[in-house]
Formats: sequence, structure tokens, C-alpha cells
Amino acid sequence: MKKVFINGPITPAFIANSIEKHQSKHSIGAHNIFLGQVRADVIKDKTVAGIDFTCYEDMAHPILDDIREKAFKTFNLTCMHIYHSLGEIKAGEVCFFVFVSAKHSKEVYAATEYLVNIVKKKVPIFGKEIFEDESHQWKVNK
Amino acid sequence: MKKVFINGPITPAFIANSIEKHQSKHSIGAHNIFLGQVRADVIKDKTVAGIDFTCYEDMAHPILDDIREKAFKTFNLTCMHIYHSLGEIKAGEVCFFVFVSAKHSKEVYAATEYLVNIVKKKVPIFGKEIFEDESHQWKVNK
Amino acid sequence: MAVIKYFGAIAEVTNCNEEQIEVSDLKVSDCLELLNEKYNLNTIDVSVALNQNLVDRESTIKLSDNDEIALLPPFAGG
Amino acid sequence: MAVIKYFGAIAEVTNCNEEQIEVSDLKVSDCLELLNEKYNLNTIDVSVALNQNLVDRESTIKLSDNDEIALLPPFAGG
Repeated sequence: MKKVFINGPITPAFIANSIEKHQSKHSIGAHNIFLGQVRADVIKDKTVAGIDFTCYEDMAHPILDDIREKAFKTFNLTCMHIYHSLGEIKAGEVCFFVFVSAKHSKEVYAATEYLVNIVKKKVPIFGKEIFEDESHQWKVNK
Repeated sequence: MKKVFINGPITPAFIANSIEKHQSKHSIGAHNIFLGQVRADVIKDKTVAGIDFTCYEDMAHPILDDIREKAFKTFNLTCMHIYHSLGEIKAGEVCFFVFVSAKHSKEVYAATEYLVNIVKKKVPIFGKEIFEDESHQWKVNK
Repeated sequence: MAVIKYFGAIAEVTNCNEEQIEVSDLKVSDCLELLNEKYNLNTIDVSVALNQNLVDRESTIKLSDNDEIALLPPFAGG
Repeated sequence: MAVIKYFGAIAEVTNCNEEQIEVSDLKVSDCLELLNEKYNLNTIDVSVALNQNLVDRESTIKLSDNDEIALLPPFAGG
């Protein structure tokens, strides 16, 4: 079981550290990184200040293991990492980080898009959009 | 004319700083980053130690301006940055950094792939692959 | 006894994250009906997981002691 | 006079990054032929830019004073 869930935002320093760790792998020629950043959407005159993420971790981990296994079978990847924040993430902060590495650039794009979409669809993560006036609504992925 | 060429490797700290600068833009929901990393390819028993990049900058800049203009017209992007290293970049170091940001995730993938491919194809950058024994060959994009 | 876990918008309605339920001869579908009567969850699009695997809301699988049932609102990761 | 610029594998063969050339009545194609005779560049896949824009190697455009011709080997960015 790989570590996926991080309490609080995914910081630029964390991302830099992940990149740096892959610089010793000299068969890698291409990385592709997706970052999900919390938007300050305006909904009925109220502005989103942040999203409070929770997760059903006991269910999420086997699903994430399956996702990784299938992605390694489908795409010709050297490395793959998925991180998601839990807790309150403010607008402008990063809550989702998918990191894919391969020998050649053509391998990485489809893998990243696949991982982002399947995590959104299959992993039991819940998001409470908190407005600036402290009211809230529950986020639903389309 | 935006700054594209960087002397030496593109460091994880530089990438982190670029990400951080975008955290004040609260309309962004998705970033996609491509990183090209120098591979220690083995060619006829010799291992690539690094690539020495040079560029015809007077020609490269108007081409890059066109690429950016066309990409902004084609894709629904909030931000777009392209960086490429000049000088000797060692195996494991990053020499190419494409950074695309949009409101929604679905906008970013095709834009990144388009930018990576068109920069490889159209921008007059030259690469001398230097082997561990200090001999070299000239890199050719396929 | 089985444990029922609530998440997100559902936990907000039930006002708790989990509770125990007597399971003798209870099907998944019956269990949901009971919880629906108790909490009026009809306004939320609920998915159901039995022991961490999604099952149909109409499932006639019978619950056993130590089973874990989870009521999940729409996913919102990413 | 025009300036000829050499890059990458081509600069390695010419052993210089640029040189001046007398252009009176000289076409792009003639200029390339001259340089080819001088340096034997046939082994390299050369592209030609006139004033920073790619032109056909067979181009009959006449060179003017202060023109910049560049001989470019295959691109290798990324």
C-alpha cells in the first residue's frame, strides 16, 4: 500500500522533492505531472474559500492499488505516483498530484489523463466546498 | 518576448517556484507539467553522460511567440510557460519544462502534448550527446 | 452486529460517522430501507459499499456479524 | 556582405560559428553550393534560414547586404 493521502495541501516543495527523487533514475526521459488546484468558484454570489476533503480510506487503498496495477499494464511507465489531500485546502492550494514517468514522452500523456479521470471517478473521496461566509455545499464530480 | 532559455539544468526548485507563482490565480483548477529529463542512453556500448544544448535564439524567439499565440487560440488556457535549457545538462537533469494551466482538467492534456511536440519539431535547438568517454554524437529528434 | 459508516453529505444528515446495527437475517436492501426511514436520505445520491466493495442498493446479500456497510455520497476527488 | 551562421554539427565541421560572405548577385542556392564545396556538408541534413525564416535550399532569392543566413542541422530540443 503506497502512501496517497496527505493531510493538508500538497506544497510546491513536496512536488519539487518528488521530482528530485526521480533524477537518479537515468532511464527516464519524460515526466508528466497533473496538479489539481482548488478554484475560488463563485456560486450564487458566494465565493469558494476552500474544500474540506474526507475519504473512506479502507475502501480507497485497494481501489488505488488496482488503478496502479492496471495503469502499469496499459502504459509503458517507469514510475507512477498519486497523492490527494485530506482536510481543508484553501483556494489556490494544490489538492491532487499525479506524477507519471516513462522513457519517452509519447507514453506519459494518456497515462496521466487516465489516472486523473479514474481517481476522480472511482476513489471514495468527498469534498465540502466552504464559502467565504462559512456556509457550504457538497462537491460532486461530473 | 518571454524568457524561455535557461543556462544549465531546470532545477526542482525552479519548477516549485513556477507552481507557487500560480497559486495566487484562483481561477485555475488544473495544471499540467511536462518535464524532459536527460537519459543515460547506451549507444554502441557507450553511455550518454549529458547533452550540450545550443540554440539559434534570434530565430527561436519569434517561433516560440507563434507557438504560444496559436496554443492560446486552440486551447482554453489560463497560463502557458515553456522553458528549455542551454549548455551541458547531465543525465538525470531536466532540460525541458512545459507548464500549462486551465480552469478545468480536460483542457490541459492536449495542450501540453501539442506544445512538447511542436517545440521539438520547430524550434532550432541543437543537442550534442556527450558520452562518458568524452566522445560525442549529435542528437536528432525523430 | 455490523457497522454502518457514513461519509460526507450523508454523515452530515446522520450526524454521526458510524453506528452499530443488529443484522440477524437483514439484507443490504432492507438495511438501506431502515436507514432511509430513520434519516430520510432520499435527497442524496447514495452508493453502498459492503466490506469496502460497491454493491447494488437493491442487493439481497444478507449481512453478517462484523460486516462493514458504508453509505457514500457522490465522489468529489481531484 | 552577408553573415553566415553555423550551428551544432555544422559548426563542428566549419570550425567556426559565423563568417562574412560577399553577396553581389548571389542566390541562396548558389551560396549553399559554395559553402558545400568549401566544407563538404553533404553528410549532414542541413536546413537553411534566411533572416531567421526557413527557406528552401534551392531558393533563388538573391542575398542582400546585412542578410543573415543560417545553416541548421536537425533540431534536437526537448
